[in-house]
Formats: sequence, C-alpha cells, structure tokens
Amino acid sequence: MSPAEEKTEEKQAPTREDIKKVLECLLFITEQPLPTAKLCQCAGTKDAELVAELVGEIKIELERKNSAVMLAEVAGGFQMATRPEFAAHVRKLFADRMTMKLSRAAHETLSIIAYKQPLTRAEIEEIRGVDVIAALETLLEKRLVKVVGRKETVGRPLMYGTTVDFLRRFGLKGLEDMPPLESFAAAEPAVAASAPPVPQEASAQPQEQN
Amino acid sequence: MSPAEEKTEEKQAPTREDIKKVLECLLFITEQPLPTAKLCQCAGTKDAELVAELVGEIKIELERKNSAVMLAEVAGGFQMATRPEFAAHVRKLFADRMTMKLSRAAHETLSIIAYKQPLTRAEIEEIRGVDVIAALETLLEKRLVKVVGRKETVGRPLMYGTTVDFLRRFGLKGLEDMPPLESFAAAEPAVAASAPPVPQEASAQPQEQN
Amino acid sequence: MAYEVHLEMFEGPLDLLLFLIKKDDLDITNIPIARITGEYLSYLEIMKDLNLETAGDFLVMAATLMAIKARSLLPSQDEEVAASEEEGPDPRAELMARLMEYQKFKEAAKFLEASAEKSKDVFYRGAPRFDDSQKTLNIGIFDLLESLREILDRCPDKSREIAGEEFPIEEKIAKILALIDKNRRATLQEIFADETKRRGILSCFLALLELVKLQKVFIRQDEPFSAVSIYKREEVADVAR
Repeated sequence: MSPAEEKTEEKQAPTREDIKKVLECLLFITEQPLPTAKLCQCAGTKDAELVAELVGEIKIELERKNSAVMLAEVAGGFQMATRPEFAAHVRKLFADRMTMKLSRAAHETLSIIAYKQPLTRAEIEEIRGVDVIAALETLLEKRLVKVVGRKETVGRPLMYGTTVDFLRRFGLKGLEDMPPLESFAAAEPAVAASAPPVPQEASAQPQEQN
Repeated sequence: MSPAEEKTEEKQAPTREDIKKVLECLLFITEQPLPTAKLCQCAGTKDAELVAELVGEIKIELERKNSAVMLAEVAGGFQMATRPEFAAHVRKLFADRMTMKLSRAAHETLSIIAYKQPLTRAEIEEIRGVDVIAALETLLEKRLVKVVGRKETVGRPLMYGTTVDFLRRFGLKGLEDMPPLESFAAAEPAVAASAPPVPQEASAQPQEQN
Repeated sequence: MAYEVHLEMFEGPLDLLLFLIKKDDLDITNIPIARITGEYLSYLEIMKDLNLETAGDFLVMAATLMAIKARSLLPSQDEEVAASEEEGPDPRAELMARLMEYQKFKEAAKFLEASAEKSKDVFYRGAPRFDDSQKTLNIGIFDLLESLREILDRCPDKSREIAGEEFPIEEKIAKILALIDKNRRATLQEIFADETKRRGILSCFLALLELVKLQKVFIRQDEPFSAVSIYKREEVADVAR
C-alpha cells in the first residue's frame, strides 16, 4: 500500500474537486440560502476563499452548460433555483399549493417592517394609522415577517422583523439592497416643477417607433 | 411545413431537449416524488413513453458525470436526491433543524393545536390564557403547524392544524396515534426528547471526524 | 340589516387623506385644511351609510382635522397666543409630517411589488410560492368609495329612508355573480346600471365588497382613472393543502 497508504489513513484531505462536489450537493439540497461560512462548516473546510471561488465556478458552469437550474445569490447566501424560463412548468407542478399574492396594503405594512425593524405592532400602527393585526398575521403566515424579540417596555410587546423568505421573495441579497427610505420621499412640488427638462423628449423619439 | 417555417410560428412544438430540460427542472424543485403522469402534465406533453425515456437518460447522465446528485426512484415516482456519500455533509446542514428544541410555550401551543385542530389563534389563546403569537410563529416557521383554512365567523380568522412534518418529527403514523388527551396529567417534556428522526442513522457517523 | 359586512380594513385615515391629496393633486407640504376636512367628512359619511365598521381611528382623525381647522380660523395674533398657551407641537405640522412619512412607505411598498414582479419566476426549494399569475385586487377601498360617490351623485333618488322597499344583499350578490358569469368580468357601470334607488346602490356596493372578501371576485383598475372591472376569481385550491 504505497499510494494507498494515505488512503488507509482516517481520511485523506479532500481535493478541490471533492469539495466542489460537496458544495454542489449542499447548494442543491438546501432549503435556505447558504452563506459562505455555513458552506465551509458543512463542507468541513476552513478555507472560505476557496469555497467562494468554487461557488463562483459552480455558478458559471451551470450557466455554461445551460442547466435547468441556476445558482442564485440571495438573502445573504447561495442556493440553487429554477431558471425563470421554466416558471410556467413549475407553477403547474405547484398549482394546488400556491399561496395568494399580497395585497397592496399588506405590502405597505411589510415595507414599514422592512425599514423600521425591529418594531412592535403598536409602532407599525402609529405609522399606518390603522389596526394592522390582520395584515401582520397574513405576513407571519406567509413567513415574510417573524417575531424577533420583545421590547423591554411595559407589557413587553413582541417585535417584528423580516425573514429570509422576505429577501427571497423580493430577490434581495440583503436588507442593504433596499433603496434608502429617504429616496422615496415625495419630490417637493417646487423641485419637481423646476426639474431640468429631460432631454429624451422629441429628439430621440422619431427613430424609435415600432 | 419546413423547420424554418415552424420557427416563425407563435409557439413551436418543444424539442426533445426542451422537454428534457423541463423534466430536470421539475425533478429538482419537487418536494415529492413525481410519477410519470405528473411529469407529463407539468411538462405539457402527452407522450409518457418519451418522458420515461428522458427520465432514464437524465438518471444515466447524472451517474456518468459523477454528479453530486442522483435521480432517485421512490414511492412510485422520481425525484433528485443527494448521493449517499454526501450524507455526512447533508446531515450537518440540517443539524440545527433536526435538533430543534421547542420552548415550553411552543410545546404547549403545539399540543393544543394537535388535539383541538383546526382552531384559531383566539381559541388557542383562550385555552392558554396568554398571547400565543410568538409560539405560533415558531411552530409555523418550523413547519410543525400550518394554516388549514379560515373560520367562517367575524373577520374570517385563520385556523391552524398540524403538518406532515409534525407527524414525522414525533414519529406518529397519524393523529390517531397520539395518546388520548385524557391520559395526560401534565405537559410532557418527553416529547422533545423523542424528536427528530434523522433520515439515515448513525451508521455513517463514525468515519466522519475532523 | 340582517347582513353585516365586516371588512378587514387594511386602510385607515392616513390612507384616506393621502388618497384625497392625490386625487385633488394637492401639495402634501401645504394642505388646504378646510377643503380636505370637508372631503374627509364626506367620505366618512358614505362609510357610515354603508354601515362599514369604521374603526375609531377615522373618528379620531376627523376630530384632529376639525381642531386644526378651527385653530387656523383664529386671527393670527391669537394663534401665537394659542400656540404659546398650549406649547404643544403644531398639530397641522405634525399631521403633515406623519403623512409624508407614511407616503414614503407607500412608495417603498411599490418598490417591493416591483421587485416581486421581477423575481416571481425563480423558485427555490423551501420557499413559499406565491401565485403571481393570479390577478389581485389592485384598487383601494377609497377608489371604490369614490366610484360609489359618483354613482350616487348620478342617482336621482336621495332618500335615506330606512323603511320601505328591501334590498337584500344576497339578491345583489346573485345579480353580480350572474353578470360576471356571462363574460367572466363586468364593469362597475354594468353592475350598477339597473339600480335606481339609493339604498339599492348601497346594498349592491356592499354585495361587491362581500364578494371580494369571500374571494369570489377581484376588482381591478388596470390604469389609474380608467374603468373599474370586476373579475371572477378562479377557484383557488384549498389553503389546507
């Protein structure tokens, strides 16, 4: 057993390819996006740089061979996902297990939670000016928000925050992917009026009719 | 019609390769083994023979290229699964999910739901005498309970019930497997201990050191 | 009224105010308080006619508006006195700040909706799946109330008598469903076309809300200020599965 000698050892150090296969396997089976640290831990390596590199390779290879799945970077981690072009088929598969789309009002409650988390129901209601318990329950049930703790005030009310599923649903890598709240401030009418005329108007238009 | 002519049509009949990609995608994303009939339906073809053939090809290709996943034929259907040699890594991935510990409050809430389902949050709160939203949220997140409908009363509140995961985690064949409610004097912390049956048992464990 | 409609009122007084500001193209930083108070109260009136469960929130806001209005009517030097006497923050400025703050979240919600639209075709294992092919209600309660107001304005019958002819909601529900069954959709105008009595219109409107709540129909306005249509909702699979 000369080269095999090593093999009889408890375990040989895994090769680059070995680790890559393990990563593929993990990224495939996981139900949550996996951050690099978690991938390292499950693959049994401390080399985060290598893992990041291999993940990048996996992503490119899937694209190159035009695979049915792709590697998505979402919610602070990586996870395989189906490619958008197959959406119609996937929808057929899950036709009887689809959850209803959110109403606009539920999206509003969600946006408050996303920007102000962690916050209590009373705090949401103060911003919305209306009882939000029904909306909150919908969001909890759809796993877009969760209880993240209790506020240390009278009654120790629950505080809510967004979830990984929130980020996945909205295709965000992280909360920092959301534009700053201030960017949604209503343009001051004065400013809007004095805004420079956008050049595109008539000049560019003509060529571009179809 | 010549092939070129077909292309200009709104939608061309999908090629063999197209269908194969769709099948790969479906076999990846499904949570349950898919019988050929279901695959046909979701892929939008009536040709069961072709589908069976393509599934066979997918299986062989995955083996040939020594992929991290394999096509498993289980329970009368097909589904992608991780290869057994990666079991140790996969187990690490799901470790925190499997060694899930429930708080006492979550336990109590779960047993109320298990015995009284379907019931609403308000009904649970009436029994427990306290706010259960946090416990309920934990149980929803761990997929031990789910929304099973709405009660046709004022406000149409959501009703909760236990899931298949609940049965699996507690090793029950069905709800009728649960001891009759009357047989309990106090809450059972024992249930937590009997927790999660891990797919593959200890057999693979010993090798797995590092 | 044997039949009561309970709406999950997702929208509150601030939504109503923002709706009115947008509708009349007003400047949110400088709301004409008398005008907006008048409009606000007229909506409240309709909500009362409909017997909608208006949470106390709407009444509290009405009181706030009227207080601001009263204060603004004081002669200016008294205003200074009043301000220094109360030494509380200016309620008008406070209200506008709240509105502007909330407005930002409403815009952020649109960003979220657009993001969902972009990533709706990507499916992950373990993630909840939303039925994005489904059309949903995209119109607020106040847009609907606005339509209702127009319909009521055109109706010659202004009687508020409770006694007399009955207009059971169940009948109106049947009527609406029959209309939609024909073409899978109907416009708001079609639904109210044969209603000649004020109470009939109100009952028909409640029937519509009830159908939305029961998820039998959804209401859409595909473009702002375009015609409002009611669509039949495909039977959604049981949530239980």
